[in-house]
Amino acid sequence: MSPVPAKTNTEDYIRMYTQMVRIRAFEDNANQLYLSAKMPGLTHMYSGQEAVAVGMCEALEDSDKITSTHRGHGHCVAKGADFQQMFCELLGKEEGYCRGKGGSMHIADQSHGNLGANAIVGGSMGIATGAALTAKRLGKDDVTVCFFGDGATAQGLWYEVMNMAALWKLPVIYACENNGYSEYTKTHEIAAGSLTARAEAFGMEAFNVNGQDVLAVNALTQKLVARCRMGEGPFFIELKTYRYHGHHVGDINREYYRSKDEEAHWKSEHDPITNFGEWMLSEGIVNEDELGTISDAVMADAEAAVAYALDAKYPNEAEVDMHVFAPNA
Amino acid sequence: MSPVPAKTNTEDYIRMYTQMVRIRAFEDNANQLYLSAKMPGLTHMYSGQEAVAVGMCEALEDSDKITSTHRGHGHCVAKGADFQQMFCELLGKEEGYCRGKGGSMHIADQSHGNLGANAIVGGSMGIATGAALTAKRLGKDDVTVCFFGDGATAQGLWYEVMNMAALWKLPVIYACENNGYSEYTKTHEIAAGSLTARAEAFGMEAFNVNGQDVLAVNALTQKLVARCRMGEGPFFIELKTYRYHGHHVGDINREYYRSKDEEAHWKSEHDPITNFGEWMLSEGIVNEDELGTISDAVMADAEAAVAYALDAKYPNEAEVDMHVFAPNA
Amino acid sequence: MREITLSKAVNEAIAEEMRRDETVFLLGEDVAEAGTPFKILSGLVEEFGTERIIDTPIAEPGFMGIAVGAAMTGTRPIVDLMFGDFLFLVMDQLCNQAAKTHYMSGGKLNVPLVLRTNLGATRRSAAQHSQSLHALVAHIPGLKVALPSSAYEAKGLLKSAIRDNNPVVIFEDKLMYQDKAEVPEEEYLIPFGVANIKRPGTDITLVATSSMVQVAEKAAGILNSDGISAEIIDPRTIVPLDEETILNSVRKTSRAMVIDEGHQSYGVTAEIASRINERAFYHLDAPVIRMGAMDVPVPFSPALEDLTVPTPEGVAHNARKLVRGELVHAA
Amino acid sequence: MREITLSKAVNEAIAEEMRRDETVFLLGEDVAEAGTPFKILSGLVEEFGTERIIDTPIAEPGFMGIAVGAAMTGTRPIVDLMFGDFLFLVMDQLCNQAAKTHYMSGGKLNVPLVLRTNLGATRRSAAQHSQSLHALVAHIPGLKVALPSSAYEAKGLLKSAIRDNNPVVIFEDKLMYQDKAEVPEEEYLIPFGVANIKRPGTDITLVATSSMVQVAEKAAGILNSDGISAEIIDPRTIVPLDEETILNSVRKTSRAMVIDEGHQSYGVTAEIASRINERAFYHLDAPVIRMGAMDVPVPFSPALEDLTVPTPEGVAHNARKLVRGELVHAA
Ligand SMILES: Cc1ncc(C[n+]2csc(CCOP(=O)(O)OP(=O)(O)O)c2C)c(N)n1
Ligand SMILES: Cc1ncc(C[n+]2csc(CCOP(=O)(O)OP(=O)(O)O)c2C)c(N)n1
Ligand SMILES: [Mg+2]
Ligand SMILES: [Mg+2]
Repeated sequence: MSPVPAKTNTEDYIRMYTQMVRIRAFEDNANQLYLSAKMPGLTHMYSGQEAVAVGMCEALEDSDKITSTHRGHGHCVAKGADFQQMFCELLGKEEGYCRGKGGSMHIADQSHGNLGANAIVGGSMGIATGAALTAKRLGKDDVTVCFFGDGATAQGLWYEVMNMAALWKLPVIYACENNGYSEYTKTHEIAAGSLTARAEAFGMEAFNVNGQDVLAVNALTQKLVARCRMGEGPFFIELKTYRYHGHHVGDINREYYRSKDEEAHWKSEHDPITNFGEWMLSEGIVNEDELGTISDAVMADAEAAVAYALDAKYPNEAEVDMHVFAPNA
Repeated sequence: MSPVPAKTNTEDYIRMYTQMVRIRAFEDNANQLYLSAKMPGLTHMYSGQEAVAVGMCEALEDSDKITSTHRGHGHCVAKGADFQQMFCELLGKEEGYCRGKGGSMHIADQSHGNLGANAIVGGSMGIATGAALTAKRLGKDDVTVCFFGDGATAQGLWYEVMNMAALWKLPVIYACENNGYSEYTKTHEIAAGSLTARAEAFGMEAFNVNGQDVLAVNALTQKLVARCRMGEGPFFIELKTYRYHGHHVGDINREYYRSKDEEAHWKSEHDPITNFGEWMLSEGIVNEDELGTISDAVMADAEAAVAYALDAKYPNEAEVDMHVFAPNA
Repeated sequence: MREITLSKAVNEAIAEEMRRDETVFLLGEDVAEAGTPFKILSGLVEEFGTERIIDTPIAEPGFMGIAVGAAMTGTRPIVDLMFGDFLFLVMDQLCNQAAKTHYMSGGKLNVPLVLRTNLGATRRSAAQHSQSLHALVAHIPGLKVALPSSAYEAKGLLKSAIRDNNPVVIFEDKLMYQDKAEVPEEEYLIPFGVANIKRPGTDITLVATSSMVQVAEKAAGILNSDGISAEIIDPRTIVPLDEETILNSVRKTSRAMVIDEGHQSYGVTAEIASRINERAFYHLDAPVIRMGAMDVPVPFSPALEDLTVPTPEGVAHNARKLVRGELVHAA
Repeated sequence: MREITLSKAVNEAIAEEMRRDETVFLLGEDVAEAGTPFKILSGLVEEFGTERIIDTPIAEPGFMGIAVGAAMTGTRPIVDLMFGDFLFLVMDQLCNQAAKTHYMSGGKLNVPLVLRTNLGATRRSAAQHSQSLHALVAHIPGLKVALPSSAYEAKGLLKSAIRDNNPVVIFEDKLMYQDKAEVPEEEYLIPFGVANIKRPGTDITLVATSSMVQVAEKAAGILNSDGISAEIIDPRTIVPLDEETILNSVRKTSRAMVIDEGHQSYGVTAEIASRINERAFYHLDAPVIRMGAMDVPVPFSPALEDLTVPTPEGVAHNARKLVRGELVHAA
């Protein structure tokens, strides 16, 4: 693993570990809900990419903002959301973060600064940049992290907002989770040249980091967040990572675009949770029992939340035309 | 001036010179039509940028394609259009290139491969790239030149199509005429970083050339066109140039964004026609009389075309709902 | 006759036209090996190769623009837009460029392209993957708009669209991809601007588009058991719109409803209802009633989503009122 | 009362709201020193500085998206979109994001932004700078749509728009920027959803929007000399739409026309006509007649362009027929 970061202590490590385990557990449960036909629609699993969301969000305060994607559960958990409201949302229940109106692809948690998942690939790049503009204009300290995938880099919107962010020195970090695929297509088939060079061409500093190494991600993000707060933003980070599941839960037979060997290799060699756990063990930060306790607690938490959400009530029919317009004072 | 290009002979020089003079004459007449309230609407003058359109289009065949912009008269003339149909179009007359339906901002001349001016800044970047895709798919030799301004580089569409052009190795040359301004704003205020770097980030070769030097423009374009025909495209060229008039004919009081000194400097030091004429004189390619004859002939041609267009008839009222849909065989 | 799915019908239409005309090609996201997320295009890349079945990056405005340029220069692109909701991303290239080029060039440039996309809610896909946005493109002169209501129409209309010399937007109902219908083995085309009398009847005219044709058919079944005979007209293309077939029906039945899955306000139902009112006013015994989707973003929760689209029961309910001379809307 | 131009009214509305509320700011192309190509915003950057009057690059989707994010996080952006035709470029950010965020978040996130743009042909600006595209945004739930018909409305509606907690699209008629009207010195707001009875009358109701209010007024003048008394209703906002004022008028006059500068087909006239037909059918003596712009891309040539939009004479002609009980459209 990478050198010890600035914000260094056992509590932080354990929290990062726990948050990664929480994401994995959330996704495993969501997948089960899908497989058992208890979840409406489809969903996109974040499993495998946990170190990205956690490494970055742990470098943020609650008042900092993030924007997320269709593959957004990880960002949501990492930014502080609780399981119960998340599962309720995934099941379309009234107690969900969005009263069941958004679902997996629109989950938002403004109480922790998560401005929402987005079902338009690249659709939140403007939103993130606008949030950063608010911070600058109102003289706030907030930094915004804009998460998106390698596939999203093909959207022209990114270049438009990078240009403005660079011209206006906005406190925004564009974080490209390069998991090697957009849907069923490999990145190199849809991305010419270099992603970091694209950001650099706008006069932005750009970084590459191993997205499976939570400490490396966290260290870099801490540095860049601090620099953003000093007015040195924007920045771009490309994080190399991997998604374990199919593009969405229904993408089962995928050998035509991705080999089982490749998947097995990433899981056995580059799992962000296993590797970080082993590092903590080897550094004597935790012992096996403690790791087991964390996992058990998280699993129990997830199961309880799922059970709660399954029993929770759907929104009232009268809600259907509520919230089209916000009331005026 | 730059070293003598591959396609080198007196005839070529004289044609390039003549074409530049023709553009200048066209614009001077169009401006007069506006000032004397004989032209409907507004128009954007190309004067000052002649070496770009001529240098590039002289490296193309009739079957090669171009796409143009709101500032499109220069491209249209350079690609081979005649004055009469152009002036008729500017005046909304039936004999115009588009039967008066397009006007200055939509003038097209498909007989010479001009796919049209465009009133959406950046709007033709996809069209140019698609024309190049046709050439590649149908195994044709054609190259497409996509003209646009520095301001247009802010449009996300460009990055989307550069990416595809680079991935698919399309025979297209993106030609950015950097005249220092988009409307009333200086380029550095709206463009972060470097334009050539933006193209290079997509794995494309990018070039800078003096857009006031017709021979330099022509030499580079010839080289790149030849390479495109061999499947080595796409390419990007940034051409530094200057527009003499306001953003459009009505933009008269413009000292708040651009000084008279600056304008005078470009006109006296960097005029593409004067400088090329002087070079031809100094090289003994032409004499003063010959240059005068060229100018006189062009002026006469322009005046005759204007007179013709002023007298020409408007389209019939029945045309108003013709050409909404193309007929099916 | 053999029955095939709508998905297969689309696949056949494209394959036949690509065999027939070398200049036809298709581009979009994950259309080649993956054959689209809906697996509609499976097998095409094997037959036609990656030069004609082209996987694009996720850049809808970009590949839409490329299609416009390709169409202007002698080829016939079919653009695959994965969800109808992404129309918002391609509107400039579609509406400012493709739709206007023929007119702006005084008839000299053509843009023969097809934009294939979809519509339809109740798939639990939430507000950005469930819209039925055909009204937007129908409002723009220069675009033709086709709304197939079954596999049969999907094939016949798509083949006509590919041969049309203009930009055509064709919306498939994504809920119908696995629905089967009788589709002849022999080649056939369905011309644009010719409505289909899906079911003859005498008491009320139900003009229904796309997904709503099935809803209207179910409603007609319900009404039938009430002794009410409903005639169902499927316009098949809303631009051009076959007014005559609709008006002839209304002149006969004296009552009409228009049912469409787009949002009701400022949508397709308004135009069709207005044309009926304008041209058959004195034949009408009651106001023309419109049923579109609710004017709300499509909610994710199944408990809410199903409330937003017209149902057979709802259609039958209003039709019954109309026929009985009761007001549907408070006057 | 003093008279000021529509341009000045817009300028005042923005200045007043920016003084009142620190969170209001404006962004767009050439809005600062240049004050827009129409010179509408002159003076604002001098008062409020470049931090609040922000010049953007030519990147409409980008700055629209930035405005959405800025609105979600506690500020009130006014987006200046130079021409209404560029709406096609911002549709995704406007319709998939801004319009749906409040609903999709279950009411937790707000997007209080104003998109200021324009409409109107006959400026010899051709097909990409002359469109009136308000029908498109009116079709999307979550967006409010205002259509000021004079300097008075422009100021009052814009001020309401800026204070509204939702995304509002306001279309100014670009032909009207130099037109003067009485505008009070004192502050006033015009609420949304309240139509204005621009001219009372008894024989026929002319519902006219934006640029067409002046056309309707001239038509009413012509009709007056024929002894026909026309009532003109200006809805002022089409979302929300003040149905009651329109219906009350129609119930009184028994005849109605709807006039709007958007393309007629699948446009605004269809919705308003449909609502009248649905709710006032039994009061109508004749079909509701619609007059929109022709369904053609706007031609450049003056000889053609002027034919594409409704004129006072055309409106008067149809109104006369209606009142006399003659058919406007062949039946
Ligand atoms: C504008 C738009 N185009 C296409 C899609 C369909 N789609 C959903 S996810 C996806 C792939 C995204 O790839 P990437 O950005 O790499 O994210 P990942 O799924 O790998 O996390 C596509 C094409 C969409 N939702 N939005
Ligand atoms: C999409 C779009 N946005 C804005 C405009 C208004 N506009 C017309 S020309 C122009 C400036 C273009 O600058 P540049 O690309 O540098 O070309 P130049 O005028 O310098 O030739 C602008 C903003 C437009 N026509 N289209
Ligand atoms: Mg990816
Ligand atoms: Mg420029």
